[in-house]
Amino acid sequence: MHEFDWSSIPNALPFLWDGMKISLEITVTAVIFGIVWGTLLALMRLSPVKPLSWFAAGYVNLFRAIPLVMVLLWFFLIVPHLLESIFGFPRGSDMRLSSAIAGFALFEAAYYSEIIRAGIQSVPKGQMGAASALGMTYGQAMRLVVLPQAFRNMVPLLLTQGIILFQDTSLVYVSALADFFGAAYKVGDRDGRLVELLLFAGAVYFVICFTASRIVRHYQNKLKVA
Amino acid sequence: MISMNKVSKHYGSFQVLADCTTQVHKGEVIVVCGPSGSGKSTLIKCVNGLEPFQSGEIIVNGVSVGDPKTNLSKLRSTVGMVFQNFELFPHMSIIDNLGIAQVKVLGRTQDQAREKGFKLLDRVGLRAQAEKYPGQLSGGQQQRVAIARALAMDPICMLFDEPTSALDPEMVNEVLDVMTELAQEGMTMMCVTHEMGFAKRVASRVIFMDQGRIVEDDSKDAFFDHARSERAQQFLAKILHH
Amino acid sequence: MISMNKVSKHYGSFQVLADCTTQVHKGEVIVVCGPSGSGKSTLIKCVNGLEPFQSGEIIVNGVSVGDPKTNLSKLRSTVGMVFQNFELFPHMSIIDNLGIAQVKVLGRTQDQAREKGFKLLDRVGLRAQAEKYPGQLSGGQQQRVAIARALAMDPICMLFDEPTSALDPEMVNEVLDVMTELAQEGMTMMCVTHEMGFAKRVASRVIFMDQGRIVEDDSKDAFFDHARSERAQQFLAKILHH
Amino acid sequence: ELSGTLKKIKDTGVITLGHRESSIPFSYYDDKQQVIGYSQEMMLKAVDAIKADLKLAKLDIKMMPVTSANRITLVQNGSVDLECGSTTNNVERQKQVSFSNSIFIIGTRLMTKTNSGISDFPELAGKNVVTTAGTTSERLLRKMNEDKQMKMNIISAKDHGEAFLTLETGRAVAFMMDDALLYGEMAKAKRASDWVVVGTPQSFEAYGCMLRKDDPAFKKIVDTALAKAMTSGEAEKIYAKWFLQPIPPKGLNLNFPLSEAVKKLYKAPNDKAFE
Amino acid sequence: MGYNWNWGIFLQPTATGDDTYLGWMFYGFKMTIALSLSAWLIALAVGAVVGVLRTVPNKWLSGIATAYVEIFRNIPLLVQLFLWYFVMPELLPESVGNAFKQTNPIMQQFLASMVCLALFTSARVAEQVRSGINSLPPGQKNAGLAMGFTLPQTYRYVMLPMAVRLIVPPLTSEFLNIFKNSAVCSTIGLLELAAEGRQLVDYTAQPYESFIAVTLAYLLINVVVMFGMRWVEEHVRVPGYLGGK
Ligand SMILES: Nc1ncnc2c1ncn2[C@@H]1O[C@H](COP(=O)(O)OP(=O)(O)OP(=O)(O)O)[C@@H](O)[C@H]1O
Ligand SMILES: Nc1ncnc2c1ncn2[C@@H]1O[C@H](COP(=O)(O)OP(=O)(O)OP(=O)(O)O)[C@@H](O)[C@H]1O
Ligand SMILES: [Mg+2]
Ligand SMILES: [Mg+2]
Repeated sequence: MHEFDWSSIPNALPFLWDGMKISLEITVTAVIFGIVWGTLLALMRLSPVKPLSWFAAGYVNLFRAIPLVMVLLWFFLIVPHLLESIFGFPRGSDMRLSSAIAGFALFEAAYYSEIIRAGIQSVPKGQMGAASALGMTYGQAMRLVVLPQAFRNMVPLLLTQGIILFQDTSLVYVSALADFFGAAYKVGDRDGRLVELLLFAGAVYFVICFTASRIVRHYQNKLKVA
Repeated sequence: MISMNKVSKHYGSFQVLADCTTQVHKGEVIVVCGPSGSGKSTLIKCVNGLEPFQSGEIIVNGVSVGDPKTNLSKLRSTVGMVFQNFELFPHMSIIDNLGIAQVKVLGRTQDQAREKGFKLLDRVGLRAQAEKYPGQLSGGQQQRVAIARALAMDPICMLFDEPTSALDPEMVNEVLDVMTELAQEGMTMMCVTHEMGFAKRVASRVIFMDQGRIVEDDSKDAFFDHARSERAQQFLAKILHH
Repeated sequence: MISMNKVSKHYGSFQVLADCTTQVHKGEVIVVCGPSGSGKSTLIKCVNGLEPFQSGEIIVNGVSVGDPKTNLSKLRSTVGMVFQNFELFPHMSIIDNLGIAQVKVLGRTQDQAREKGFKLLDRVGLRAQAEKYPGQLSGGQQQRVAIARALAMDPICMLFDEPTSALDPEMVNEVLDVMTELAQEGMTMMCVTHEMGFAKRVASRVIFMDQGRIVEDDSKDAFFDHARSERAQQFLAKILHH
Repeated sequence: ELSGTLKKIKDTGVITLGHRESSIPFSYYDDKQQVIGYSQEMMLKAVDAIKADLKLAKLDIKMMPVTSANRITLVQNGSVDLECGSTTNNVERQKQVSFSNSIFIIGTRLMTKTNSGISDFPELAGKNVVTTAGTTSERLLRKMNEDKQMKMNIISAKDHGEAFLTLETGRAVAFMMDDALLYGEMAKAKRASDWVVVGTPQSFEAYGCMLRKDDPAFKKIVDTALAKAMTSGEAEKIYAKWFLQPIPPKGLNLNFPLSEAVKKLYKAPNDKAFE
Repeated sequence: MGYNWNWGIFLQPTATGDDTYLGWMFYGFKMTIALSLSAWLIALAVGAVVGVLRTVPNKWLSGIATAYVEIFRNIPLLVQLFLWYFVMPELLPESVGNAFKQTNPIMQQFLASMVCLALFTSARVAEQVRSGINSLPPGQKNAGLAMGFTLPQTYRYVMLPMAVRLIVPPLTSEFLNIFKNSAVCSTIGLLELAAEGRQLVDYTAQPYESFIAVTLAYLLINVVVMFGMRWVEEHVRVPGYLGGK
């Protein structure tokens, strides 16, 4: 059996916490941008204007076909360069965090758009009919009647996707960004205590994600009763 | 008030409505019946433009529904509609359900809308439930709220699409009572329903549809006493038998 | 045949059934009615052990349903049950719906099962649909298949839970006709239904439930002519009024 | 006038340096997450020269960790202006980036358990051997396996740390890598005395700093600064600090004497690749 | 943009002389497919069992199944992979761990990756199976029981056949996910598609060509899987149900 030595964890806690902050920062920003952009994509996808719905379908299918690791690599290594050479965008020098956030946000938007589309479609068609019959325009009906219900139905799924996103932030190690997993790995590597740090990281992720999913479940049950 | 002239509609090659022609005058109560899939819902939804149709003409209060230049939202705000599944907005309280379109469509103030809302809830006997949510009411109560919501827009006529068929038998009458009262006050109404008791009580005319066609369009008495078409007679026999 | 003695059931603190006691003798047709949520479905599901109950006793054909030692599957195979939503198995053709339990539960051969199936389909007038799938039939047809499926097990009695309430009005009678015929042939039946016409025609007794209690348990005539409880009178008034 | 990287640095007042996270003792984090190491100090010499040359009062230094897999792209795409870590200067890489004057010469050798009985490459036949993916050692090892039909099972680990873990947990009998880095890994081990570096060097390789191609002005400043450090004896002091004295994180002394090749380099600095 | 495009790189012999770079990519492609398919079969089998157990009335069985799902869902795949590959052999009894560690390293990497992907995915499959079963009309179970089927028979003949049909579309995306997730396995040194792509960058310093090739390869897999699953979907479609013909 392996001899465990947990002694390097206490000293590394501040560094690990920095990593956790990065994980959370990526998660939160990507969730917000992902939902906003995902909603727009979902509306485009459902819109009767064909080019819009084709664009949205193409976007969603493309992003859902590529491994997230590849997307992150594209965004880290290639996209900034393209932006610079095509549009002459000036770049800050440390693109790791911003490229990771951009990559996650655009990638997750594809998934969020599918969730939201399903949410919109799960609202009974009669609701749109009822809103129209009251004289609301399409926009008013969407905004006042359909989307609020779609979001309410979808909150659990949106949050669950957020939890998945939080787990996936561990993949930013490809850009050597020290998110929580990266930080744990680096500490383990430096101190020759990789096994211990990996176990620790696994436990921390489990506690956070499990708690979060319990909260989502609780909310879901409350919703069911209402 | 409502006049339809040779209205036809199809999905692909399937004919849902074929040459439907009829008139509804002010104060009339028209009951529409017929077997499932015969196009009743579609017909009534064409009246306020919820379903587009391919040919023919519908004039509601002087406005042509099929005309692309018509402001459909505006037209619909003057025609009340009640659905089989109530279609209250589940994320809003009852009083907000009554208020939202008054505020956003008619431009009334929040206070005016609430006042009107309370008055109508009083009328359908649900004032006490104003702050509850639709999910907390029984089906019959929800349908009465839905009627109140339509009335809140001060409609010039009302359309009903099987307003009682999703209800438990016990609750059917509380809704029919509200509708009867409305009819007796002179509201122009078009009701899709199988409640022949209601039809006998308040209908001016009965329209019987089959396979997208208006097969009978008779005065109430003529219809019940001696429906001309065989299909309508069969239908009545089945419906009234038990 | 079926005897219930002080059956009680609750979900948490909510009492669904309270001290329900009644008997059903061979050849009797019992109609169970009552307002929504009064426990009718629960009562009838307790009879074949689909719902467990906490106290009291139910004996079906000499076997105690609540006894943990009872082989419930075996018991259920002798009691036919028909549901509000038909509950045909959508992934099997009609004839397979009738055959599967005969083969897997009763151990009949495929051929025997098909033969029996065709005979019963004939009886409910659906022989021509044998190779179709449930989704391709109308509601009334599906419910008739469901009755045939239950009969294929040669049940000693039949339970019905609102067999017509999910049907279009036009189709109600084709199902009631099959049930009436069954009743007249002497099948022991317990039916939850609001079709009072059916009750008047074939019921031996009517049970009225309210809030989990059996409030009335009368002969048909006694019930319709002078129901004792106020609640039952109110209910009847509402149901029969239109 | 100024162009390329120098202009960018002058305009922004910022230079971005690429570094490694655990290439002990060249470029790695200490336990306060500061970048330290031999290459890092050499790089800072170059940065001082740039600052002086551009006559900047203040030059912001941004540090950016790179991995074996992304370092070239990051230099190419402008995310990193200068990378000094443990990057071998070779002909293929020269097609994509430029290399400064070399800063170190290593030989590729083996690390194994003290009691494993392995003393040189031929004894690896039929065994599991680990190396780090994307390094020249990986290529040499694969080629040797192919040419001499040695039937080794070669494990390519993602980074040096993982490679060492593979060795430490007994999945491989030996770890082939640049000798200096092998000593560095030893410095992290639970018990340094369990491990030895053995074997005839399979190649000698020059480490250089990477910068963008076709930027002679920038390269000249870096080259000159590095050459000055090496010829003036400063480099030797830095060497002594990292290879002959105790270093973080565990205060272990690598005891890695100055090789003839490095001595030669210090006398005559150049940017030639071996091979 | 200061980049030397060289698509011919794929046809050049590799630096170690054993193959062309295209050959490497192809090896990685085959590895990705072998890994994903084998993991998928295990995930389906385990996921179906766990998913069914989650819906049974027995508290112990469903509790165990729930715990299984929660553990495998709430730890990132990357972490699980490291745990399987590096940590698991250390926790096993020494003789077993050593036996594993002495096998061919490609085998070790493949086995660890396969087990990891399979179990990670099985938790998701289990959730789909459970939701498929739960989305059946509740009366179906009662109808099965009422005909005298035992509970296992009811699952076997009534609920599972329909539940499986209902979950074909969500399973399609899990199937796609397993291919994409397999890219993570390059981190323990398994030379699958993404790893070969990265190796190509290391050896040739031609990142754009390599990334584009790898991305296209994943798109190809995606398209094939989607068409395959659509075929399956059509062939299990029940007449008259869910808009089927
Ligand atoms: N979107 C659609 N696409 C194709 N066919 C449709 C569509 N909507 C309705 N139909 C068909 O049009 C016909 C008329 O439908 P409609 O809903 O008007 O019937 P109905 O008389 O209201 O029946 P019910 O009593 O069942 O409500 C039906 O046969 C229906 O299948
Ligand atoms: N699983 C459950 N948990 C909690 N309460 C339940 C559950 N199932 C049923 N009930 C409650 O038990 C009561 C009786 O239900 P039951 O379905 O037997 O009524 P019913 O008389 O058949 O009504 P309906 O006419 O609407 O079918 C209802 O109030 C219902 O809300
Ligand atoms: Mg209709
Ligand atoms: Mg019921």
